[in-house]
Amino acid sequence: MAVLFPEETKGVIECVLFIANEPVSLQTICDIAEIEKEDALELLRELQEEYRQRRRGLQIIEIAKGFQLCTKPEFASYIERYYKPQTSAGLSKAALETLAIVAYKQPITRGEIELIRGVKVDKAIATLLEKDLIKEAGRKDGPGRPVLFGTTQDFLRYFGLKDLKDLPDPEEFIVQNTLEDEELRQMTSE
Amino acid sequence: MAVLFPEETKGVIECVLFIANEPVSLQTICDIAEIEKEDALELLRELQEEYRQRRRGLQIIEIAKGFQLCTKPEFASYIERYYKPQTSAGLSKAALETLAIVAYKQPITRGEIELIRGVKVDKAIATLLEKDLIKEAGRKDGPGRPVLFGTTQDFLRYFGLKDLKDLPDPEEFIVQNTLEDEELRQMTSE
Amino acid sequence: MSYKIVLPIFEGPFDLLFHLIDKNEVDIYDIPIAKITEQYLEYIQSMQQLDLDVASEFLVMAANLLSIKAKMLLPKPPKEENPEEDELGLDPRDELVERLLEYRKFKMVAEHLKDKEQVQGRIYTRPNDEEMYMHLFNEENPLEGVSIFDLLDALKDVLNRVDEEVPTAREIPREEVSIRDKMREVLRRMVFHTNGLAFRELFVKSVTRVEVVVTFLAVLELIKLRKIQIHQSRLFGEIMIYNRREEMAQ
Repeated sequence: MAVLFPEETKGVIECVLFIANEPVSLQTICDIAEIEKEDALELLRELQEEYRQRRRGLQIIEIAKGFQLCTKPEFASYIERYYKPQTSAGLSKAALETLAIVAYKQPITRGEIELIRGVKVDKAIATLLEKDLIKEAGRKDGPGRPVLFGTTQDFLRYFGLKDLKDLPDPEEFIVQNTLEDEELRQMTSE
Repeated sequence: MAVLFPEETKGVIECVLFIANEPVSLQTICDIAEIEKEDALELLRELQEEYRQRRRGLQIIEIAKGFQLCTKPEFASYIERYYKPQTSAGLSKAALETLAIVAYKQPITRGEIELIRGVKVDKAIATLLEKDLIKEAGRKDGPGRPVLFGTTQDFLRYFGLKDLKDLPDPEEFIVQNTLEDEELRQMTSE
Repeated sequence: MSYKIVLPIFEGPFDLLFHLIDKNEVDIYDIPIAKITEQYLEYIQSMQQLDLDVASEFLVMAANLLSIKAKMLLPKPPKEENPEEDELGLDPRDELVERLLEYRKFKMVAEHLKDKEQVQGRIYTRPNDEEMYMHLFNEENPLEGVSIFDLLDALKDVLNRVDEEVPTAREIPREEVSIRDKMREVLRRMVFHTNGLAFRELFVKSVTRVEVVVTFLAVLELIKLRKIQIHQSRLFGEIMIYNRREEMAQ
């Protein structure tokens, strides 16, 4: 360790990580604290360990582009409470069901959805289109070349899904769910 | 202490202070962490003390009727290497004097301020209004119904004050200053 | 003018008077009015010589000083029984002193504020991207409060209705893994993962698709029974399972 004042330098590093709204590269830290890379890395590791032992809400993570001071994931809901006013948009049951069908059966036409739901879905489709949850995804070959619908990027984002393969498998879910309904009822009534 | 999980709750408080863009009121902390005011205050004091003992770059200050996580002043030069804030020269003497009068005598009219300062204050008032350090606070009854001025939340923040009571008592202040002056005079004449 | 004179700038007549009182090291309660008035007028004169705008307030004060000076020269009225009241009550400087003292209070507070301003100017707060948080939590999220499980439920409802309409005979083998067992297993695993367990991890061991589904249902049930909670720190991030707060520190 060639750093003269390691304790103070850790303070400097902490300040820089705090003030930055993005990962800070090792090089930047070296430039600001005027230290060598290996020393910077050692101090960063120590600081990281300090944070780990403090067991508070913050942590120092190392990601591709550098180091970042950030909150721990388990506190996310509190941050949400701070930033989110109490509002609820919500979807109607009809829209939600339609969305579920589109999600699993896409690309799918309006007619096919109606066949499954057994009712008209014009309004639900309009709502979902308007809220950018589904989009037109080409046209089906065949008579009238009906529009095909698929889910959007926003849909994935709202559910925090990487891609559509992340959706739980509905087949198994459905079979099993019917089977276990009875048992569930017993458990919750216990 | 009626908080069941003080350690985790301190983590929650730390997170909120970290992600907030302004001082966080005690009430907000209570709402988010779902705790009582006195408990929140106790945990905040403990957290503040923890930060003091860590001797790193950050501190929790009480400012503008809230709490804020911020850097320590002695690290300013390092931070400015990374993050160049808009340089502000600070307030003029005229603006500071006018602000001092408004702070103690609010709500006060322009005329009353001029009486104390012995000069016109139009320019100072305009500057202070523009910087959101003072605001119009109603109108005074009487001829012409002149505008009354008061200080803002930003005023407290700008000067790092908890609340208006944090301002020194000018009477005591003067006695102390006069004493210091006297001592100084004696010292320099020795 | 070929030479440059640095003339101190005063905020007003009071400021100038204080400067003179300080310079002469005199007692504010006993201002030598003749001397101070003389210096005050000299200053105003030099301002005028430099073609500086002399604000009317300075001139008003000059007149005021001269008037006090004149009054001081008048013979004092005969002393009455209470000499103290005499001295304090009838001194022509009284009003000026009072105003000076009042002004001095704020002049000092202003200096105090200047110090505070300098300290505060060296303290930095985190420039949090409020917009980013707002966007994350607060954007028009039409799926507000809707979880992926609700989506599945919705699908189930539809398909159940379809099933009712088109009954199909299907033999369902008795399952050897019950939800209850799975729930216990999940809770047991949580004991060893106090810092959270990745949702995905729960399925690593599952051998059959049925087991996957049972595990999934067990998680749902545990959430419903408030035994565990689920967090996702960022979009597309890992879904983490935690013991509920109530259980955490036990």
